[in-house]
Amino acid sequence: MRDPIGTPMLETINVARHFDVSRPLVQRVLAREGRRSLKAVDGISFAIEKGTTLSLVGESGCGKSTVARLVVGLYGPTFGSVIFDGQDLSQARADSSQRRRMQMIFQDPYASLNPRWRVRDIIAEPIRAFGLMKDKAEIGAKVAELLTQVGLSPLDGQKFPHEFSGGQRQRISIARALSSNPEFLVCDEPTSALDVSVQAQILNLMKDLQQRLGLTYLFISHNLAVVRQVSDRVGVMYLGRLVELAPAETLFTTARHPYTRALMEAIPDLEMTGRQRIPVGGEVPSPINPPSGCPFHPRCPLADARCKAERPEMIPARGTPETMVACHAVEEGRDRVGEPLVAAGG
Amino acid sequence: GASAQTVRWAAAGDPNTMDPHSQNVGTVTMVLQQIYDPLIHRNADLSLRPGLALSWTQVEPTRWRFVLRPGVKFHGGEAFTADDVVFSIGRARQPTSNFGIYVDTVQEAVKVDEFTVDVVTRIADPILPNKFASVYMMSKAWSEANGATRPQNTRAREEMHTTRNTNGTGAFRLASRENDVRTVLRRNTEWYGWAEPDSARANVQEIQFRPIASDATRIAALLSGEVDFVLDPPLQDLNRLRAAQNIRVLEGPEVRTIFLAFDVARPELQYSDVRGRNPFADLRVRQALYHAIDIQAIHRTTMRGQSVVTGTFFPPQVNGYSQAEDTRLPYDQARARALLAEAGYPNGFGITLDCPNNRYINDEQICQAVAAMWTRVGVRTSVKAQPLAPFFAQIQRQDTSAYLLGWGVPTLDALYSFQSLLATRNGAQGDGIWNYGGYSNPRMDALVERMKTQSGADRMAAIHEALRIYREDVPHIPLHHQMIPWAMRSNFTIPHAANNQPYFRFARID
Amino acid sequence: MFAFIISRILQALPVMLTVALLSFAMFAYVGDPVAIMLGQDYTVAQRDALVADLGLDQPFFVQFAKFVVNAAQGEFGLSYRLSRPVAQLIVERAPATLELALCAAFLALAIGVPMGVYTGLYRNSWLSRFFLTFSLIGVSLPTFLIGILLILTFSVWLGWLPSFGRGDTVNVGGWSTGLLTWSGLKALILPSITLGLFQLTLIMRLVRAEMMEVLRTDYIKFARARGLTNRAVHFGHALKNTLVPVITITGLQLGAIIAFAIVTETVFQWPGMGLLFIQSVGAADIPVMSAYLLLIALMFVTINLIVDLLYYAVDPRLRIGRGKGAH
Amino acid sequence: MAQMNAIQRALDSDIWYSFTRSPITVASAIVALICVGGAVLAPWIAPHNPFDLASLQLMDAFKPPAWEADGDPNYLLGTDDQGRDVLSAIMYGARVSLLVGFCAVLLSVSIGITAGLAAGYMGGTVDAVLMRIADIKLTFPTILIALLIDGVVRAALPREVHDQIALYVVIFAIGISNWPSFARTVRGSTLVERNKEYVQAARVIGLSRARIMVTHVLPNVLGPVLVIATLNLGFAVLAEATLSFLGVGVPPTQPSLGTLIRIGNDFLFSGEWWITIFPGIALILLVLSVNLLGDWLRDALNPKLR
Amino acid sequence: MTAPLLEVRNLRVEFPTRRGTLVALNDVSFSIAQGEVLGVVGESGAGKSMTGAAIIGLLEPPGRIAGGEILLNGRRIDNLPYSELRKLRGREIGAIFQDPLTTLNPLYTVGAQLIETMVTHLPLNPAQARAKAIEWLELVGIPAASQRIDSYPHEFSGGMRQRVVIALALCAEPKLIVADEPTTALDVSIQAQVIALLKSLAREKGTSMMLVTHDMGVIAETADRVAVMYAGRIVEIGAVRNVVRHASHPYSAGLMGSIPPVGRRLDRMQQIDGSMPRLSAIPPGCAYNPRCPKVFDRCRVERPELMPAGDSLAACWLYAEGAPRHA
Ligand SMILES: Nc1ncnc2c1ncn2[C@@H]1O[C@H](COP(=O)(O)OP(=O)(O)OP(=O)(O)O)[C@@H](O)[C@H]1O
Ligand SMILES: Nc1ncnc2c1ncn2[C@@H]1O[C@H](COP(=O)(O)OP(=O)(O)OP(=O)(O)O)[C@@H](O)[C@H]1O
Ligand SMILES: [Mg+2]
Ligand SMILES: [Mg+2]
Repeated sequence: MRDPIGTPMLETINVARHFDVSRPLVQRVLAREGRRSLKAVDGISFAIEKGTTLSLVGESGCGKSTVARLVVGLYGPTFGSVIFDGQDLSQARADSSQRRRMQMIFQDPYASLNPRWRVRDIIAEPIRAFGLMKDKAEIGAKVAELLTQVGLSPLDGQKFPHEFSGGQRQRISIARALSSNPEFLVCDEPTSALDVSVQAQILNLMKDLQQRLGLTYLFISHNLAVVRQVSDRVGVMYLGRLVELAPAETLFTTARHPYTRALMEAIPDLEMTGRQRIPVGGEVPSPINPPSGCPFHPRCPLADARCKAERPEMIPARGTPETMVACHAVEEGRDRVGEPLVAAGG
Repeated sequence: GASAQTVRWAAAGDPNTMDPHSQNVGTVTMVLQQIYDPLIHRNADLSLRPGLALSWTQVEPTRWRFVLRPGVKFHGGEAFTADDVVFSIGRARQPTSNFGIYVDTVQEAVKVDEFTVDVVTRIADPILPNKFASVYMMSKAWSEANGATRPQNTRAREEMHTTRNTNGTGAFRLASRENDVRTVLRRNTEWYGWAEPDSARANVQEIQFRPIASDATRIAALLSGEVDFVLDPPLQDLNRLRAAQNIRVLEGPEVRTIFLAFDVARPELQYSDVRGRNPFADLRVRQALYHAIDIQAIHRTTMRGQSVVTGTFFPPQVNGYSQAEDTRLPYDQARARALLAEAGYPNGFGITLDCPNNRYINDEQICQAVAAMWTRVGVRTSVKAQPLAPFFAQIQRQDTSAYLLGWGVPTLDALYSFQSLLATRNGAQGDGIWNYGGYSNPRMDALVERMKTQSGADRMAAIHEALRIYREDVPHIPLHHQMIPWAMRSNFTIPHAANNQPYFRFARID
Repeated sequence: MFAFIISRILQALPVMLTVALLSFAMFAYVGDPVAIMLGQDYTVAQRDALVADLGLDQPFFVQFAKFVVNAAQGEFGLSYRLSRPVAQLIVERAPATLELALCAAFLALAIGVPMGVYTGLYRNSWLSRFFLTFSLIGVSLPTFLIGILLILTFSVWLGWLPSFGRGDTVNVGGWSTGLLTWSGLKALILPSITLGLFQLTLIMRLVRAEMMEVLRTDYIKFARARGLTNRAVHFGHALKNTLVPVITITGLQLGAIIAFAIVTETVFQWPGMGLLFIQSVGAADIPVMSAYLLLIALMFVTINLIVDLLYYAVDPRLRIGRGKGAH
Repeated sequence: MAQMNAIQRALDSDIWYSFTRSPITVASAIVALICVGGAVLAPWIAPHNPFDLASLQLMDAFKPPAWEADGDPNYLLGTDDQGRDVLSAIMYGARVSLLVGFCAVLLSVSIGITAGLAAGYMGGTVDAVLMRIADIKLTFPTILIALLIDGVVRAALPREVHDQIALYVVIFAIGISNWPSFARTVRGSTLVERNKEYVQAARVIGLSRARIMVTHVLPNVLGPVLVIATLNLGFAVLAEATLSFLGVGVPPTQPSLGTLIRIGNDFLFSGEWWITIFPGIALILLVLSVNLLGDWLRDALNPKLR
Repeated sequence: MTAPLLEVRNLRVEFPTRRGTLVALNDVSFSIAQGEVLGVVGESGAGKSMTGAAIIGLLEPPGRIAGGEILLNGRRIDNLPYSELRKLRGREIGAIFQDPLTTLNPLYTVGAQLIETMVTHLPLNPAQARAKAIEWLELVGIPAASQRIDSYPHEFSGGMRQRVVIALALCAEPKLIVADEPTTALDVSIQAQVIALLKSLAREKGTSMMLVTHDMGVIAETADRVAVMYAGRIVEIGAVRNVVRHASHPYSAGLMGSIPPVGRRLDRMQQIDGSMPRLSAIPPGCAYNPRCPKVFDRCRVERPELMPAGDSLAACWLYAEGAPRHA
């Protein structure tokens, strides 16, 4: 069951990552318990077309970062596979000419730069690692160019990361990611630590780069407003699974999955000052003991017996076929009853 | 509590057993000789006097007769009789005994009557009484009752009753004992000797012995009044002790001689830069090294006057000593260089001197001083100093080129030294067992054989000839006899003894 | 909890076994017991007999296996030097060392922790600087010199404290303690200071560093923002959070204190295991040495376990398994 | 020109600034410089050569310092029991001590860092095994380790060679006996650092584990190492003295600072205090200044504290 | 309008550093009325947290208040001695920090922390405090509060922890709460819960609040008035509707423009070019002038004070008399 799009830059096929969180052997034996695994990502399939942006949204802990790490190869998949430009990722990672085509921007602008390195060395590191250039002057020129490209001064290369603001640091890590001329960038919540004006700068920069260099992005965020600005397609994750995958505009106008709709409700709205938001009720369940059937059913207003027992598959949604959704209620048409479909704005 | 008549006594080492025939070392006997009596006692000047035997005579060349003192009781109440003597001599001859040298000539001990014992020797042994002054008498009945009929030894792999319990006839009885902490002795009021004139004033009721291994701490304890008597004060602290109020220092020589010995046997030295020959095999080299030593400087500075410079290898207390042979080669650096050049080493050579660093008084310092002196005449010497355990292990493997050794003579007879140190190593009992330099001189061996059997003037002549050879052939470079100062609080009096044994039966505290 | 203890004990086994192997192996080199036991006079035959008696002629691993089997039963044989069962000797000596070690550790903690807190709170006060510098002087002098200087001052000059030994001891259920007599307590003072000085410095510096770290955290700021008193903030909140590393180091150091009491015990003629050990080294008394080392290893393992249990007491985060995905 | 720039930058740097701002640090730097300088230059500036046995005169032994009543102006700080000039002996002895101290600390730091990084970064079995080895090591007193190594070396090598490498044996013994404290510290910090995103960034680039550990993690875990290292320097110097007493290590004719103190210790009660006090002061100054420098450097290298 | 609860006048906060003194806050004045919520927004590093810290007296050294005054209920509190100030904290002014994970002491149960705070400030004995603590936990919406009170912080999820923090800040019933980014660390759904909670509590108890956040949505929902900060100054302050919809100051306008709209997709988001000057290099005149699209000569030389601009106050020469073009 593939995502119906053109030439994918990246494709994941039923990829999963489980973490072994069981206690050490001796204790386990003594306490007579089995292994325990945390299914951080449990079978996810999506594809990203060249030159486009796919966003993943979802609550904290639903597995977004784990997907990002699977995609760049920081974690190996427990099962399933990741295909990068037609090649299996494990092979691509082994090949440095492929490896350089994929880079990542991290969430925390403070932790993602080595505090003891000068900025110019941080940026030049991929160049050196991939042996893209040998000549010192050449590297220096490239670093200066990159710094300028992300809106910093070439002179800033002298400095250490702690001398920069959060936004500037995030630019530095973008410059680092760009230095190996990648074609695919994974951005794991690149702006969540930043204020709106800096966030706007970063997002614009990313868009510019996409336009100029034709970059492909996997963008991760829990901020739906931001996601709307950057994405072509959006995937909604819940407890290690995709529950909805749709073109951005469709999603924001016609969210289908009850969880997506709840998320939309929770977006703070500038225009409606004083309005009471409706939070998603209930607590996030533990990924170690996920609920049976549809993992969202304990919090879902539409849940019925089938939802408790049977796990829904991702299928084109009735009514909006460009949307893939994993929900029995949508499949059965129970979701339209009594609820406005248009989530926000419009 | 420290009553007026309690002596608190400290020394570096603790006796490691209470068995009187097991360990022949000073730290053991210094305590045990208070508890056990031999047949023959020594006076403070080491001369012999009646102990458990009232008299002894060599009735035949190979038979000595001992007449025992009647009416003596062991601390446990058993009466002392000839049976105990026969038993004790037999016990000292057991293989597990460390006191074999004192009974090596004994063939058997025979009970003549209840208070007379004959000792039959294999060969005529003129110095048997000297040896018997170190053989302690035990109760046969008690030993048998406690399964201690042979001396306790580590080889036995078991603990014996005698390791921690005593039953002697001596002036003091063991009251309590904790290894390395405290050993308490109490006066045996029934002891027969208290009436004798030199013990009449003795009044020690209790002896608290505390081992203190660290020199500085031992002295501190004396200075702070925590102990009354220190057997082995470090030399460098004597001046301070002498200057302190209430503290007295007794000085006296010990029967122990410090000397340097060489590997003279190997064709090539192990630890030297000389290739293909052994310089120490050449008499001139040994003489040169002898000449190079400024013994007066060592005496004055390193030993702080607490040594008796010597040219031979046992002191006057030892039977066979000869003043005439006790002369040194003079300190003469020029002569030393000349001799070295003559021997073919105009530029000297390099050697390593092995040295213990916690066995003899200032041993390491002496080695360093000697090394400096030798280096000055061209024999570049490096010192390798180690604690006694590894040091002895090493030299006993003959894994050495030159070493420093100190030699005591418990029998106070010259044979003991000649046999152990200078006889050729031939595997026979006792011959050359401490001759790690491999010195071998047929004439010397012949003389040693004569010493073993002859007596009277012949024997003396043999000893004197051997001493002359020692002086001329320079198998060792003798340095000095050790002095053993004792320090005590001034209200305590005890006669100094050259065997480093405090005789509390002569001691008095005011 | 039980499971935890069991698992720690299982982990400790290989450690103990390796220590046994190493301690056993090293004694092949520290000296020749035969030479020492024989004394001045012996024949070659006597020597060989002794070697055979001691089992020193058997293959290494046979000797080792015997050693381990015996050791597991608390059977270390007879001391070569004292001809007494090693286990008995150790039992006699252990109380002295343990009391000294605990006292030194207590001293190091009782002084080191407050000093560390103070220097952490008032980083730049001259008193802090003084503490920091002065404690360094303490660690840059050899233990034996410190011991002697203390004796010189307090025993010889002032005559206040004894210069050696344990004073009077009382036997309480097989444990001879010096803590219950006046002279025993007095005798404990100088050795504990000597032994504890290095640890004191270490703990002080450690607490200081941790305090400085903890004081920067948000929860301290928040505690202040809640208007808690200084005392509550510094001792209730800050200090308690420094405890985990302090416990670790103190635990490790307690092992070290016991292991390194050797010098202190020698200087003060303290009748503990260290003194026994150093005298055994001098006499190449292998059974005592190996038993001592094994005991130290055992002590270490025990301390590690206690440290881990203390963690549990101090830090609730460790009480549950790693299961809960902390984010 | 470039040099000028470098110097200017160095003088302008925060480290230099924090250095000049702290009088204690400047003082300790000067003291450390004097100690190290005195030691390194000893053969040229020391008034005597105490290691040259031929120049020693026993007659000169126990001379008090020059300012005392029977002092000899030739021997500023007096002489010891062998007639060695105490001042020169301190300078020469410091050479030995510093060599042993620095090399031993360097060795334990290298082993400790390697083990700590590996254990912390790789985790799992590597971690468990390395930390157990550290546990085992911790149960052995340094002295015994040294005896063991010495025994092995002695058994394996002919004695001449052994004598020549005695010093290295000591360095090795002290060095390997101290590594666990470094390993533990480094491991602890590594566990924290390896989860930071800059390490993951490096992994995304595809750098090898070794390279990440060395270039990324290492610089960030060095701070505490520095402090323990400086504390350990004193410890190593003292351990050397104990070992030379046990016959492992440098011969007594070439006494180190620690050996001088140990020898002098015997003369504390007899009034010849200078034999131990002056080397003691030298050692205190050395250890103290190095430690204070270590403290300062740790703070100065931490950008958060600037 | 009644007399304000909090009044800040010309507050100036400085950091003495090696290269001269940094002025982190310069001439900041505002007031908060009883029951009012003042939102504070602005670029990272603008001084928002600093303002909050100055009010509760928790500036991190070497930062210090170098000028101006802070009045609470008409009483000056910026120059109070430490012990006095401490009594105010928690009791009069509560604080909530950004990260719920790090603001709770991990070693104490949430109950202990609540009780400690209440016992410090209110005349309650521990048993009463415990009962109240349970009440508070219920109030902030912790289910089964009487059981959860003995849980440790790590046993709560992020959202619950932040509620505990809120309970802690409120439990001594302060009149003013300084909330520094209380929801930044939370994800959207929980963020909504927390904001709703804060709002309702403030309304019920009549508590005033200073709410620092990056999230304009939160401000819009929660605040009555909003202050916009830039480079250590307040550049605009006014009612939320006015500032959000029709910001007067060009920076505020730029900031509001940068908010990504949820309702539609922009080709390119509006952004302010350049970045805020570092504190050590604040340009003369208006600090915003290098980035300002409407800059004119006066902006480069003279520093504007807050002046009326529409319904708000703005520090911008555009609103002074004689400005070239009116906004
Ligand atoms: N290395 C790991 N070992 C064990 N569990 C892990 C590991 N990494 C992540 N997890 C768990 O996997 C789940 C998903 O984590 P992930 O970091 O992917 O979430 P996320 O969606 O990125 O959340 P956030 O928005 O907070 O960053 C979480 O429950 C987390 O605790
Ligand atoms: N210790 C310090 N030394 C020097 N400057 C400091 C120090 N602490 C903070 N500053 C500066 O003070 C200014 C105000 O910081 P503050 O934390 O108030 O910013 P903020 O507006 O809260 O930013 P954010 O949104 O990132 O939290 C910043 O520019 C910061 O760089
Ligand atoms: Mg994440
Ligand atoms: Mg802030």
